[in-house]
Amino acid sequence: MSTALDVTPSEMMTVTASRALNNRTTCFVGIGLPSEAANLARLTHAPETVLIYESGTLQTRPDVLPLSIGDGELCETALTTVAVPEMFRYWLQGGRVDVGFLGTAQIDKYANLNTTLIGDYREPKVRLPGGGGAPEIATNSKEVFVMVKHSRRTFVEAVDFVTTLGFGRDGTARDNVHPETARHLGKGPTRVITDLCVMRPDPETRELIVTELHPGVTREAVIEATGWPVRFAESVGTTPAPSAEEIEVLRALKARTERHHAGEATEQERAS
Amino acid sequence: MSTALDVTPSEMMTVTASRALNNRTTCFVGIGLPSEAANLARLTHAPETVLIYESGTLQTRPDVLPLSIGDGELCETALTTVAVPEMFRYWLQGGRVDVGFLGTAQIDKYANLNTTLIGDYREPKVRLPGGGGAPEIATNSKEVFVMVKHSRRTFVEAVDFVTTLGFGRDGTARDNVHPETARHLGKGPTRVITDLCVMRPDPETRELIVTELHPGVTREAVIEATGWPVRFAESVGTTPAPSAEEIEVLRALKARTERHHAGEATEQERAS
Amino acid sequence: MAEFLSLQEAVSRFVSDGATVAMEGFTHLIPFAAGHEVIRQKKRDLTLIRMTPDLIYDQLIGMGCASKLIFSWGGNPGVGSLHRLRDAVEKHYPVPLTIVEHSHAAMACAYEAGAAGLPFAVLRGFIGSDLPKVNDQIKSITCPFTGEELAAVPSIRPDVSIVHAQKADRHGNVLIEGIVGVQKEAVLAATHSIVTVEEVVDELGAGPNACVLPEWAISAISVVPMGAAPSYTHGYYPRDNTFYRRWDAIARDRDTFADWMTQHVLNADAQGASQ
Amino acid sequence: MAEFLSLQEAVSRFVSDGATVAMEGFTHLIPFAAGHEVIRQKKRDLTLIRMTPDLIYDQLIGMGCASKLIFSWGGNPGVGSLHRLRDAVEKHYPVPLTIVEHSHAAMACAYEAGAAGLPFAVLRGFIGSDLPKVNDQIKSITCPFTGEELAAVPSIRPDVSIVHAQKADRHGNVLIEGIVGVQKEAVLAATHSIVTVEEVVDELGAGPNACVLPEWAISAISVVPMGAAPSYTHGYYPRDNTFYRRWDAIARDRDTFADWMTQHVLNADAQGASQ
Repeated sequence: MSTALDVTPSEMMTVTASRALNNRTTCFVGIGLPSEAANLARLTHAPETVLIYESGTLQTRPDVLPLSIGDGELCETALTTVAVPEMFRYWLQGGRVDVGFLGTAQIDKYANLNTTLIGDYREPKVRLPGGGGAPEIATNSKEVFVMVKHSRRTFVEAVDFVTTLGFGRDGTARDNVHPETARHLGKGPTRVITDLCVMRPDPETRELIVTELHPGVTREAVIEATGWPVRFAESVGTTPAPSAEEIEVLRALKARTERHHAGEATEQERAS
Repeated sequence: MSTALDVTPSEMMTVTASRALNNRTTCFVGIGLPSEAANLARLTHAPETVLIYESGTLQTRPDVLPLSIGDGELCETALTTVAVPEMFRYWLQGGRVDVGFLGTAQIDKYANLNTTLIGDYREPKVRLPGGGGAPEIATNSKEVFVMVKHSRRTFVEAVDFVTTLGFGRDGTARDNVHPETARHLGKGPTRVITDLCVMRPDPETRELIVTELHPGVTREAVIEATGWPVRFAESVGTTPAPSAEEIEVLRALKARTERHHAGEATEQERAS
Repeated sequence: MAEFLSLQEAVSRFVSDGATVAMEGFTHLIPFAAGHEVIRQKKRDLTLIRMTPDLIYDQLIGMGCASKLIFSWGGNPGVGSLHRLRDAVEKHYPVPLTIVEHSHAAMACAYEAGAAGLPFAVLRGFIGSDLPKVNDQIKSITCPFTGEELAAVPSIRPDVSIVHAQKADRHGNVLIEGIVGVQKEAVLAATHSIVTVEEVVDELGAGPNACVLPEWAISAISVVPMGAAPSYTHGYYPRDNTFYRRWDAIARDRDTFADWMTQHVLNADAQGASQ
Repeated sequence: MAEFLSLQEAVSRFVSDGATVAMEGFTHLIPFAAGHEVIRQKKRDLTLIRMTPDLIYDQLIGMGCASKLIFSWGGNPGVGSLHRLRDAVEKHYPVPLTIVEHSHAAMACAYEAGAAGLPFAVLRGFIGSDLPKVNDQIKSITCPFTGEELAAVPSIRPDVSIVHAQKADRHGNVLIEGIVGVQKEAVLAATHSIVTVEEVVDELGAGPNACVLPEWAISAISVVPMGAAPSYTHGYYPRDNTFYRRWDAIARDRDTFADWMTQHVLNADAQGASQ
């Protein structure tokens, strides 16, 4: 059945990312793609996944995807909403987050993320929004999932700026830290989910290697879209195709979201 | 009129202490005598005095005096109640308190307070409750009022233990501090109100000297009740006698309080 | 992930001999029933942490459960001394008790730092006080920007924190209302946590910014009506001030105390134990 | 002691040229009307502080009010870049803009430390990040108990903080509900504060632990209905997402931006200014 579905690469990515979240995982959700995947997980196989957004909304269950990290929907459907300092101090830094789920503008071989700029810091070619919550999400969550579309512009040999630590410039930045730091520093990015494949860090070198290809995607396509000589795992699997239910739920979620955010601040919304 | 009142020394102390609080003063209130005086102020000349208790109750207006610092009455009549860490961090340490109002077990010539123990720390003769909020109330409030019954056991040359800073062992502890510390460190105890008199620090030496005697109290009585050769200001005033209204309000408050705390947890209270 | 357990089971599973235990509640919501269960299970050599030891720790200390106390104000509020605490400190009865003494501000900050995953707390504290002379856990730290010296204390990170709250929903999310003290911080700072609640409800009915502990931040929940008596639970029952006054005479004498504990705690069951 | 002032009067009295100003609100309750009044009063050389600059700072920066920006995420959420911010950073138009860049965690902790009267904040942050290389305000500090190195940032202590809230009572006590962000911290960390509110009510109707700013912690209150639009006020009006999307085209071009600001801000009065 599911193989007959006409699934876009973007949907494939979202479904694969959503499956990475287990039920009852506490997930600190970045806006955009991670939010889409995390909510799909909650609406399908992982109904008790706990979603946390940096706006302070704890255990939220939005009916539509938020446009921003602080949409009212997130607060209205949350168990409770705490102040932003408490969110970062008690809930993230306090070690309560299982998975930090991030997007990025650039990612390199050692899973370092750049959302700061392209070029030189003082004379940037492109100025990006900056780190936001990511630098500490990536180091205070028990592990990190990264979700990003695959392109040579995005997957670079070395990021222009390490906004957010993956495994450092040489892959060793999470090793040999002070024991107290080690107790809090998570495993880092354990999966990178793209629209072409899934990558995981090599257990030895921490270099990202391809461990699964999405159905129909060739090695060549991944090599072409990756800015370093990408390696493949000894045994590369094929990502399971999305189920009809997953695609249906995802499309309904996106349609609801589209309708919700498209409107002006209508009377109907004011009344709700 | 007021001179005809039969006022006890204890009432004289409370009324005098209450008058030290201005309207719209933000006062961090210690339990016991300070709480009595602060609430009398609020019920008489200073209705907008803001009372803060360390239990986290901000701007509270109890109808009866609390037996403990965390009585339900304090919360029910407060503007809002914050967590205890927030109380100490944002409201006290953040510099929002005009007057810290404290009691003590021992006080010395330089207004240092001891609520820790009599004797030696490791082999105490009498173990007292300890510092509680006082050490930081005394250094983070803009100024401090101390209220305590006058006796030779209480007013000692030098306290056995400086739980809470007045002006230090030699009167200079608040001087010559780091400029940033100076911005936050209050003036310290500016008045000590007892059942016999009012004492204030000498502007030069910071030694506590008697500036006002309560009506009918002799210098000899104060000398007798003070454990160091107490000095008197050049011009010692007489504390104004309580008004009939002050005494009436105070006695009504204490009677209400007595009735409230005397009862078991009665059905009536449960229903209220 | 909160499990609903009997109080007996919760204490048995999470409180070990030698553990560091914080039972918090600032006058309000003091977890007396849980403290009594710890006494009944004859836990020993505990390091007890609590800003205001109160009667609950007087009882635990008097029954010989504790070898160390970390605190900032040890008295019977509005009444007087904690006689069992004093007997342990002054006469080493029934067992010696080491004390580590702070101020409220320092302990509040230390809980806050513990909840925040930090190894220490910074505060503008202890200026001119003798407490740092008798507590080597109070150090100083220099601001890297201004050069100002401030106080530093280690964060509090108990093995288990025990608190009482108004109610839990059926998933185990807990609402605490009124004087919330340091309870949220104590729970989040601890490796394990036990929350006793007055009742379980379908909906917490909490406001958008209420103090709610999610079930995934709690180890065990025990439903113990009157679990905070003789302290109080806002919205449920008032403080039993008369008992607080009566305690002075009960605790003053070793034998009177022992008799009272035998009758009201040791011979009571877990649910009926809160005097 | 809160004074009820017109927005014009409040901004005129508390925002000076060269001042350090924080306008906070995390998506929710962004004080747009107050920002517009600052623009109308042609304040110059401001140091603007805000975790998420958003459209409000794009407008202030584009109108030449700021010479420095302290921030942690500068974008139009869910839409794209802040073009006026980028133009100022990349092309120094209309005036050069220095940026001081943190992470959200660092700024949240820095506000918290400012509210707490501390000169710096400690966090487990910036590990492996290049941000400390480009921001000399990020230092490290060693735990005096464990020897662990942590990050330290200076606390945020603005000359004036400006926030928007749902309502004030007649005394000037303010209730903030929903996504409360760092507003309480921003107000408490600042020397002066301006709070715009949707309305004044007899009773706040707040729960026992609600986020209430007492009037004695606020300098000025201005009643500005719709004062957060096009962001939103929980319980009053939703976010105008369409405007957020439209802003991209308006701000992309210098002239289009200038025209829009002239029409909707400069030529509007204080109350009708929020787009």
